Amino acid sequence: MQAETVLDGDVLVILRHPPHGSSWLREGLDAALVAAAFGQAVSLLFQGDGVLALLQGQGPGPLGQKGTSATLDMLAMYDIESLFLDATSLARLGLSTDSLQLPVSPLEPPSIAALIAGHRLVLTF
Amino acid sequence: MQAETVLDGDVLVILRHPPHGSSWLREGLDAALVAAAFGQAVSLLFQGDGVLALLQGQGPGPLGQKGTSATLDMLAMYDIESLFLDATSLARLGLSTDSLQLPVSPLEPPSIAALIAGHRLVLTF
Amino acid sequence: MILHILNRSPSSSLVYRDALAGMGPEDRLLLVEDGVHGALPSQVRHFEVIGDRLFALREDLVAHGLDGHCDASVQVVDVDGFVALTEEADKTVSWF
Amino acid sequence: MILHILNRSPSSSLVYRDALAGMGPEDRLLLVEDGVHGALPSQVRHFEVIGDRLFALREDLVAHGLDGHCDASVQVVDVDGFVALTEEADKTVSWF
Amino acid sequence: MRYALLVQGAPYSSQASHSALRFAAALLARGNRLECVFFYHDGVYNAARLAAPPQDEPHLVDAWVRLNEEHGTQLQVCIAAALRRGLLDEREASRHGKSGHSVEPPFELTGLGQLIDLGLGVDRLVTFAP
Amino acid sequence: MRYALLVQGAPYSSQASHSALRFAAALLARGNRLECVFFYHDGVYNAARLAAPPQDEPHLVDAWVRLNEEHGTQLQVCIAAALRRGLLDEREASRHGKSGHSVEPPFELTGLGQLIDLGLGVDRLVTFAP
Repeated sequence: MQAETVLDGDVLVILRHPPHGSSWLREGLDAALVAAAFGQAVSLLFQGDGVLALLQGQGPGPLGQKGTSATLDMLAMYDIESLFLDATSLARLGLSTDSLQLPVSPLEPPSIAALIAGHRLVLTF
Repeated sequence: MQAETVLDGDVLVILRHPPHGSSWLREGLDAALVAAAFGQAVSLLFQGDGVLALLQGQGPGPLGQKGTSATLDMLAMYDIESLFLDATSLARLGLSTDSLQLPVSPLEPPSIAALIAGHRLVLTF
Repeated sequence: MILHILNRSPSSSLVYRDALAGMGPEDRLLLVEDGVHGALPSQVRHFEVIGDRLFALREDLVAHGLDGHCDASVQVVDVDGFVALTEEADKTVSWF
Repeated sequence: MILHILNRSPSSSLVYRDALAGMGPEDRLLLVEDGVHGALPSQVRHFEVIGDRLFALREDLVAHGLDGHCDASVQVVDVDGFVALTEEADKTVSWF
Repeated sequence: MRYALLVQGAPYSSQASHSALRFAAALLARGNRLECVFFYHDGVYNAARLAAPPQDEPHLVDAWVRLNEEHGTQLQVCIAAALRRGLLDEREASRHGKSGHSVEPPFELTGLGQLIDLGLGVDRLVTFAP
Repeated sequence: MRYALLVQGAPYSSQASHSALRFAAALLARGNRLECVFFYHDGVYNAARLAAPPQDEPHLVDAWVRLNEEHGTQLQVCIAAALRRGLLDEREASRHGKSGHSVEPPFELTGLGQLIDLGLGVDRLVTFAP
């Protein structure tokens, strides 16, 4: 974690679900994009199996539908640059940040609590 | 487990969800009742948090809706008398068969597999 | 203080780990719906790091027949108390 | 032989324990949808009791970007192979 | 205090709607105000106007409507989540060339931006999920 | 072999419908027959005739209808689960005094007994749940 990591903002969206199996991830990302489009400072926290949303090399769904990988690439365009993940979740899955498609700051529990405390609105998906 | 426990039949309904939080338990019990009404030999297996469906003294839901406790009392009327539970699930919750509203045979894993193998149709809820 | 609300039991879902990771030292955790199974003596050990900041909703305990099975370390509140907890909190976070 | 189908990962749900309890010595377990996370090297230990009777659906592995992350002990089948497994089985049981 | 609720669970399938309605009654009884209930994810199914539950079960759609009539609580449904799931008001139905509609007032189809506005505008937002 | 599928997940919210359609195509390609898809629990939402997904997403209702047209697969919806959730065909809508309907052929509202008949009658029943 970089020393200068900023843990506050307006809206924090916590993404706990992986792509494809449910629409939670996509609907959570939609909420984040809309909040950013409305001019709010938005942060994302990937937690639990949600960290798998960040894996490189994801493909389309069973009926050819797009995954969320392309949406993640759009985050910078919406000025969503505060991207965090729960380091414990990633470690439990035996993965490292090297296999992720975006630069995301790993956080330990005290910082996760600070992140949640530092945002006016917290939405979990 | 009684020595004479019969582990086969036509339809086995596995109930893995507790009452109230979702409609899985109720919809699973409905499937069991319908199968019995159609003359099939029906068995029930309570597993995971589904064993909590058997607890004595359950109340109505948040808006006064009936729970599933009354439905359990109707099972005998439908000739559903092969009632089993996963003994490991019950033990994990720290409960014993004394706190249950119905006599149900506890099964260990080899018998659970035999129960599943012994039914033509297995539905999980 | 933030009120965290959990509706899944540690006996079936691991989401409680993420909820605990998100809790600050003053935060409170309320068990509701199927989450009240976490108040069973066999399950409360999963929440021991938060000590006496663990609550459970009485109406859901009663609905599940768990009224008499609840661990003594859990603070039981009714739905009026649930609202009071949200009034006292700066905000709420739901885990599911 | 019965084909058991699991669509939840042991990293978030404990339903895999019930599925394993229901498996006979010849039964097979197929991981599908989010369940394919169970094929990660960090997760397969949860399934070690069933040895080489663990399968995972290729299309879902690919969709999740897990194609190169799958443990060597897991037999990967495509959806045609999924159908073949159901043809060979006496019946199927889905766990979720 | 001014509250809003976010409901993400389908009625009947999950307890989310029941819990939210119980919470709504309790917060009103304590003298708070409930500005709005926002329906997202499978929560949008709460707006299905044709719901016909058995008579001995709570009628959730009616319970939401009563909340609107008695307390002025707005019932806002995320339009993107609703269209995918077949929940269209008259306007959307005609825009999509479909005959008939499945959502009617006081439920309003609205953008997700409303959820963000609400979440930042009220004193407390409480989420009820499946 | 003769197959039937049991779909218990809502479209768009869960992968169940997508997985079931993919499996259906694969079993047919292997020369099997798909007698019926039975929709129960939140799976009944697959029958919502007004579903209007974005154009770049699969249209699940249409995909089910095609399965019926091209392979004669019956699309049966549990009537008790459907009524609670606001899914009524013309007959049920008029029986319940509602104007409009949300389910139309080839989807048929039917009793849960059909699921049991199917499960015992076909060679393989495969469940796709959320």
